[in-house]
Amino acid sequence: MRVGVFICHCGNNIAGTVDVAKVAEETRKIPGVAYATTYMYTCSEPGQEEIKEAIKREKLDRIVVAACSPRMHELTFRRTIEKAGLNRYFFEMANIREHVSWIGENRELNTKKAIEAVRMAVAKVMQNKPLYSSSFKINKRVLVIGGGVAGMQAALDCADGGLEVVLVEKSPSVGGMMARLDKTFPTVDCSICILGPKMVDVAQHEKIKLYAFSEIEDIKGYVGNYQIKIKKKATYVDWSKCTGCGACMEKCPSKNAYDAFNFGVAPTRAINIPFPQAIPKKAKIDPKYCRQFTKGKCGVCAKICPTKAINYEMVDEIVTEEVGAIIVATGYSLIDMEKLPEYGGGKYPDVISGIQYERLLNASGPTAGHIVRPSDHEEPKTIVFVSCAGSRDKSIGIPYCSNFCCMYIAKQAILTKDHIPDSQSYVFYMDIRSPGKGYDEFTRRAQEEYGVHYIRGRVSRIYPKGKKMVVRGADTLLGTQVEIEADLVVLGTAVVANSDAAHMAEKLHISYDTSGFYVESHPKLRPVETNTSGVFLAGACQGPKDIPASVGQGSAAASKVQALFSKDMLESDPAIARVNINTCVGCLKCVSTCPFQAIKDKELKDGRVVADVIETVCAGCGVCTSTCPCGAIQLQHFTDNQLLAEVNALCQM
Amino acid sequence: MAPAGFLSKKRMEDFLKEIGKDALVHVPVLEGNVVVFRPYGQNQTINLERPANAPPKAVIFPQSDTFFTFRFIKDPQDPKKVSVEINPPSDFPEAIIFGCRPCDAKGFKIYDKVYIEANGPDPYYMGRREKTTIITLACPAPSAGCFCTALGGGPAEKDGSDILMTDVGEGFYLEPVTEKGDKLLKAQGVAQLIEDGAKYGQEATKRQKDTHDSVKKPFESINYRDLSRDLFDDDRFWEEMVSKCISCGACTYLCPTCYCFNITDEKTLEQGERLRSWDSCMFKHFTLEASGHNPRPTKFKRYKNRIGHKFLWYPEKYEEIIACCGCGRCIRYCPVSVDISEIVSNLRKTE
Amino acid sequence: MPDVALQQELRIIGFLCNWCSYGGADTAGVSRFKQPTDLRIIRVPCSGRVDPLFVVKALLNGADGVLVSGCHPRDCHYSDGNFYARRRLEMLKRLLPFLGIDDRRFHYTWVSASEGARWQETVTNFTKRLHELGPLQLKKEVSS
Amino acid sequence: MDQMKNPYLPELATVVKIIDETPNIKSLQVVFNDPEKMKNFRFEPGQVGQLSIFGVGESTFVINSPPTRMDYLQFSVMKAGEVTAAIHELHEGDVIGVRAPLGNWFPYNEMKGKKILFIGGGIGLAPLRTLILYMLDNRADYGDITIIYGSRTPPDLCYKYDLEDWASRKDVELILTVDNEYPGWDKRTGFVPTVLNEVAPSPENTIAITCGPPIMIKFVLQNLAKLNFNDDHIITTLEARMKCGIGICGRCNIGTNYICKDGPVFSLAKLKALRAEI
Amino acid sequence: MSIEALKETIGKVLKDVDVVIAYKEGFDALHSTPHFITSPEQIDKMIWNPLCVHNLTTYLPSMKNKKVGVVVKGCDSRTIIQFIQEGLIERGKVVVIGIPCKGVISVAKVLKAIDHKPIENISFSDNGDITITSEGEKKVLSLNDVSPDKCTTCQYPTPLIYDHLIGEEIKTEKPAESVYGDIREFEKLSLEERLKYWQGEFDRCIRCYACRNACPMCVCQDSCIAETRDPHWISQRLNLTEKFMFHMIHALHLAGRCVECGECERVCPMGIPVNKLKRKINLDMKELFDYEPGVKLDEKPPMFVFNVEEAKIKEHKI
Repeated sequence: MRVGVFICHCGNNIAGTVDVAKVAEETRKIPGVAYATTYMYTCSEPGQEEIKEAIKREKLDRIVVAACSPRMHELTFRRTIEKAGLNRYFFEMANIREHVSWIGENRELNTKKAIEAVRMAVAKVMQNKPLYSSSFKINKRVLVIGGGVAGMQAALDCADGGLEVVLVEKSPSVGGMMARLDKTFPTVDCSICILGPKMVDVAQHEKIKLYAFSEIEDIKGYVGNYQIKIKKKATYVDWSKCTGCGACMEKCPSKNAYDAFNFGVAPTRAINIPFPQAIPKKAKIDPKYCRQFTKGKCGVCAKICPTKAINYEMVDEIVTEEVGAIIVATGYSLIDMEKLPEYGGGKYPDVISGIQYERLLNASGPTAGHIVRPSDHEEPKTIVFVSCAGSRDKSIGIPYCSNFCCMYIAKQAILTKDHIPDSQSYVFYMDIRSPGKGYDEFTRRAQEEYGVHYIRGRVSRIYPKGKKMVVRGADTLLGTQVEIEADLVVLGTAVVANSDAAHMAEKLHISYDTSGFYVESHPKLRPVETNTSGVFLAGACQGPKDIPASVGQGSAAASKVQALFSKDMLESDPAIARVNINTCVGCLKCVSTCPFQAIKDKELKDGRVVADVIETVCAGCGVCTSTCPCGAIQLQHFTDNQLLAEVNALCQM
Repeated sequence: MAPAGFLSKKRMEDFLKEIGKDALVHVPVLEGNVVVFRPYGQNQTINLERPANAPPKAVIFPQSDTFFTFRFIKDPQDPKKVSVEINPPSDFPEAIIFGCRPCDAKGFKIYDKVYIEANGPDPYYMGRREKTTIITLACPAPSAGCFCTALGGGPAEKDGSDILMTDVGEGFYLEPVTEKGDKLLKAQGVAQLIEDGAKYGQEATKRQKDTHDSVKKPFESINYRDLSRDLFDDDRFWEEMVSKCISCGACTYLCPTCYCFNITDEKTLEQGERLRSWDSCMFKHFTLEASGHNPRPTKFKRYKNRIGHKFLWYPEKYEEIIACCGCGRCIRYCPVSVDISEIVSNLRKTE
Repeated sequence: MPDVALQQELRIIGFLCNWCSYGGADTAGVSRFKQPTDLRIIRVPCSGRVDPLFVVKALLNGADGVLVSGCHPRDCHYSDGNFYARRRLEMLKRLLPFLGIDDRRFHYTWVSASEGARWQETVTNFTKRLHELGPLQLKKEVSS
Repeated sequence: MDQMKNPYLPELATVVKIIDETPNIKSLQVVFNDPEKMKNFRFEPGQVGQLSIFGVGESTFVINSPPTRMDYLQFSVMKAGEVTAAIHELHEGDVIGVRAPLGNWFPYNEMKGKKILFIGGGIGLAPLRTLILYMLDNRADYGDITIIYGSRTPPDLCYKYDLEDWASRKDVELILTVDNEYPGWDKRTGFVPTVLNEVAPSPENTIAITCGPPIMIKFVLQNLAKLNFNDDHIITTLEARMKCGIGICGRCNIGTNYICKDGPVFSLAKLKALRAEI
Repeated sequence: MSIEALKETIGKVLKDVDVVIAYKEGFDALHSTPHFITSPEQIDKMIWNPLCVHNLTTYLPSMKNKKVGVVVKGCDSRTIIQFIQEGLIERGKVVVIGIPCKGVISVAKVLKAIDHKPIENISFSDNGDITITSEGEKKVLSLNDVSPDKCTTCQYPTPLIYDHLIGEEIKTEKPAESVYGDIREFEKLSLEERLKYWQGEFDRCIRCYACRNACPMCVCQDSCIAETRDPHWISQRLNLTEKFMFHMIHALHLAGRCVECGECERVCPMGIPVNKLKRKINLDMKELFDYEPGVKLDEKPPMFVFNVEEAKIKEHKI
């Protein structure tokens, strides 16, 4: 065995606090290390060339690079040695930058630590076995979860590229948050007017299969071959018959149903079509309010329905779809206003959220575009907008900025002036965040052209006074307390992850941050990938985003899927569990602990039962290996012997 | 050879201290409920009442023994060139086994044939054997499962011992058996502790005989030719005899005559050693080949080999000596009480 | 941070899951969060890969302390691996003192890839604790 | 301790050449580091050696170069377990340990004047090779030499350099076979025992020597019996897990005989007397 | 119970199975030995008395290709339940003949009580007296005094699972808290004392693997990592480190699975308290997960399952 070791200076990053020459010198003393050298930037093109040269010149058969984190460059160097004819798994990295040079100040101790890190890597690499990927067919269908603007964009881009798309939307219509908006900033064009055609495209695209009012029940499989269980929730209306005529909605006697689409700004009927432009435009019954369900009798809609589409007996249905990649575009939610008691959120009807106000502004909304106070339906004249309602507030666990509130508040203030010319809007803000194209100009217009009064400062309290709401806050620019008696208060409520985001992440095997937003592979360089291959992110499920960013990510995720699907076969990661059938005793404890159901029992010719790994399902966690008492199932590249070699390299010195 | 001597029990500790001056003395010590051989030292309860749970064979044939250590030597000019330096042990310590039983001592005689006589001396075995003196205690009483007399031995068998002690009440009657034993008794410091044994001879003989007569005999005597080869090669016989065997190595590891071993290497990055360690023919992997093939895949085949080895092949090769000393440990300590004497008894030709 | 550099370094072995804790240690590095130098890190895919026997092996063979760190519960890259790890390692933690090994020499915890500061704190405190306990020397005692 | 008499101490030797025989078989040519040892080394065809990879362990291989060619000792190693895998990682110039010669050998003197039939399969040609080369180096002493050799596929044939030579010689009849049709293969196909039947050599004044996988040996022995070969005239070599190599450690015995010491060469008559399960 | 009833049941069961495993007399008066009954004429040789110490279920996993009847005591029956929890036997292929048990003897304790003298005869009376004839003299012992520890705190004298129950059910009178009394007592020692204790005990180990092979729950048997090179957890060196490591492997692989039949400890020829570590883990399993091996059919061993929220596991702070 001839191990070659390359110790990287990383400019001054490593060499600054580690004596790399000493590391090379000590490493060279290890039997089995045939070659050890240092290099300024090993990851550079000439650095990689040097490795390739040395492999040939010194007849090296194992390579160790001591440099940065393997999470950074392991793949780079694996490719390098593969080009030089070695199996890519004959490689180990010793992390002497992030784990040594950057965190320790004592050069001597750092050098010692680096020497030992290399020693461990050498010990491990000597145990490494060549591993070979096997390839498997890709199912070139894609699942898009979420029919908001990001999801729709992703679905359309994929479909236009010729891929079959399964689009799953949990609410009865696609459109998401954008469908609820009146206008968009900074252009102030009609939101549904630009979204509507996309929604229609989604509905009509021959490559897109839409499951509205459906949820992801279960995800099994792996990149290239997922089995998705989708729950089609009962609508109690046979959508194959429903024409969306709306007759049922008109006649429905239950008139106090909660209107989720309008965020409860006004009630709706127990049977309803969420909004006029809904796609699909189909009715559904809310059994919580429907008298047929609550009282056991009514049946008005069934009688009235011209196509006899009503079916009170309908139950949830599970369907299975098979896809090769998943785009997650599950969007966001808004903080529950009750969590903002100082603003009277949820307590005073005339303190509403921005999205509710959006519905009031909207011509197809419950007030037909007339701005009225929820309490008495009078037109407000003094309107106060409060930005950062919840956002940037560590005390309630939302340390981040919700990204687009400043902009929509400016927009809403402008629209308010359009709707009610004699009104006066005030905006309490902490900073105005308007870094997008044309954004800052827009906020200035609100102030300069529309006379919106911007007050820099936090609102400390909102309380009722007669018919008015008193907004008390600080004006930090003037250094004074301000109190405004408002007719209506609009809160720029914080964007939060969906309440089921964590649950969804667990189904997808992707990570989420402390706020529940999904974690991308790399914050700069891999913004729409996740650490689970085959699963991509688009839109606000990854973090608060405005429309153009969400659309951009939808397209980006789609292009990632296209790239993934450009090949017919995918290479599997060979660093998966493997069973030694000679020593497996068939106790099948691994089967019970495998988080991926990737292990089955198999009967051999001689009648013995052993464990059998489904290569493509195994994700390589190694739980089986630490479960197996007889060491028969070994996670390749992290076998007991490989880890023991590292332990021994440290303990046997 | 010096005449028999007498060691008073009161002087036993002095005796052990004296002989321990030049050698490591291994004595049977009571620990909890078991008797084990330990180097003689402080705070020990020496127990001579019953045979030790494990025989003292590890004194001469350690359970793991270093054949040699090795070190990789790198060529300072060319790091690709690595040579190896091999270092076998240069010497073995003087040792004395005190208070083992005649069957234990006889075990070494069975070893000697293989490890010294037949194959050229095994340097590790012989190195220790030559430097070990065996002071045996004639069995004061048989233990459960003992059957030494059926195999031609006996609780006062001298063959294998250097000195035979017989408990005669207030002390031990000491008979030198070999030159080595004789020398030990004549050594100045020791000789001072030994009295004339003449007057205890009769008592010793009586006690020896009493014990001899009380040892159970599952069969009168045995010769390897007496065993039925047909039965031996009949799978059903083994199935009936050893279905209950759980394939552990207690019988072989406690056996004074079992001598099979394994050789394994251990190393760190820089150095290592080649070890000899006890192995057991009862283990499946004993004969398991790298290819997965195993000539003795079942416990029946393995047990058959064990009996074959002790009662057929060893005697066929070595002067008809049965490679079993009848100490009974494999019976006594078998987790499921497999009885080797019963099996051999059943294997005898019925005429 | 205590100046442990003044003392003889101890042998501390850390098993870190690739996705969270190894990343957390990287993050600490990227952030230049200074740490004592005693720890040596072994990268494993998941804390669920860590057989408690590795900990025992390390302690018996000369390690003065062992640290295992994985993703926070519910946040496992492999969804359930750390749930198994938690049970196994808790079992081990309770067993060690029964054998006469101070369980403070073994610590398991959860550090995510973003928690560089938490990692720094973990390493610093664990190293400090071990320096208070001193060398274990089980190997010497046990192999005598 | 006197090292000369210690049978467990390996002699250091250097790998001078490595030949890739088949995808999973390599041959090593080794030379003792001590030139005196090399000069004085004697062995008989069929004897084996234990190769040591220090820190990994030892494994037994037949010396498949003949005693008539003493520039090096050649061993062929199929990758199966830990030691063989380590041997496959060796480079030319690496130092290993050798304990040799061990075991018995082919009774080549008693074969003089007789016709010799070699029947080999796969790496089983290794022990036959040493005897074949020995006989070719003493060609006048022996009658007709026939070699039936087969493997799974053509790439699995060992010693292609020898096969080429033997095929070109007039004083050797070489019959090659592979299990199934294979692109570019124009010689026989079929299993070795079947080919043996097809060739149907006469038992007259002939010694048959066979080595190969156990299943092949089993059927070759059956077929030789059908061809009326006498058990005394059938010779095979056996394999087993070996450790000590000197008949002590207890694992490779067939009754009283230890394959490492009393073998590996056995006549069929002897094996039957030992009640070996073949 | 009457031996005749047992024999009659075994006779019936034998018609249905390939073999019934029971007990017969062993090589001396103090030992019984497992009796593999394959034909009716072998039934007569069988015995039932407090010498029947073995946990016969240990053979079951290796006899999967046969239908087997097996005689079990209360303690042994837990093994059957544990086998079923872990899917190691097919219930349909095992016929369990349960016997309520008032306790068995510990050979080691009896020998100690009679000073390791040879035994000629032993007899048992219903009141728990044992009469031993040794060197011509009779000595009467009480079963309670010479029972293994597991009997003195036995919670399950009546088998928890059986197809046939021979004799009347017995209810335990022993307090549940007593089961781990010795473990709690041991935990009062200092760390140093504990380490010294284990060093002393493990030092006697000869790695014969009797404990492992007698253990019904040691599923690996011939594949045990104590002997393999891949994985290479321990060497064949016979030093204390390796002995210690072997016993840790044994204990950790039995974590939450040990049914406390005590076979490991009974069979150890060197008198090592092998069961103690596993019982300590069991105590923890009980505290952490309210789990007791081999008691309920519908449970799963705690190391192979988890709760997302573990009520009893608190995060450790440094």
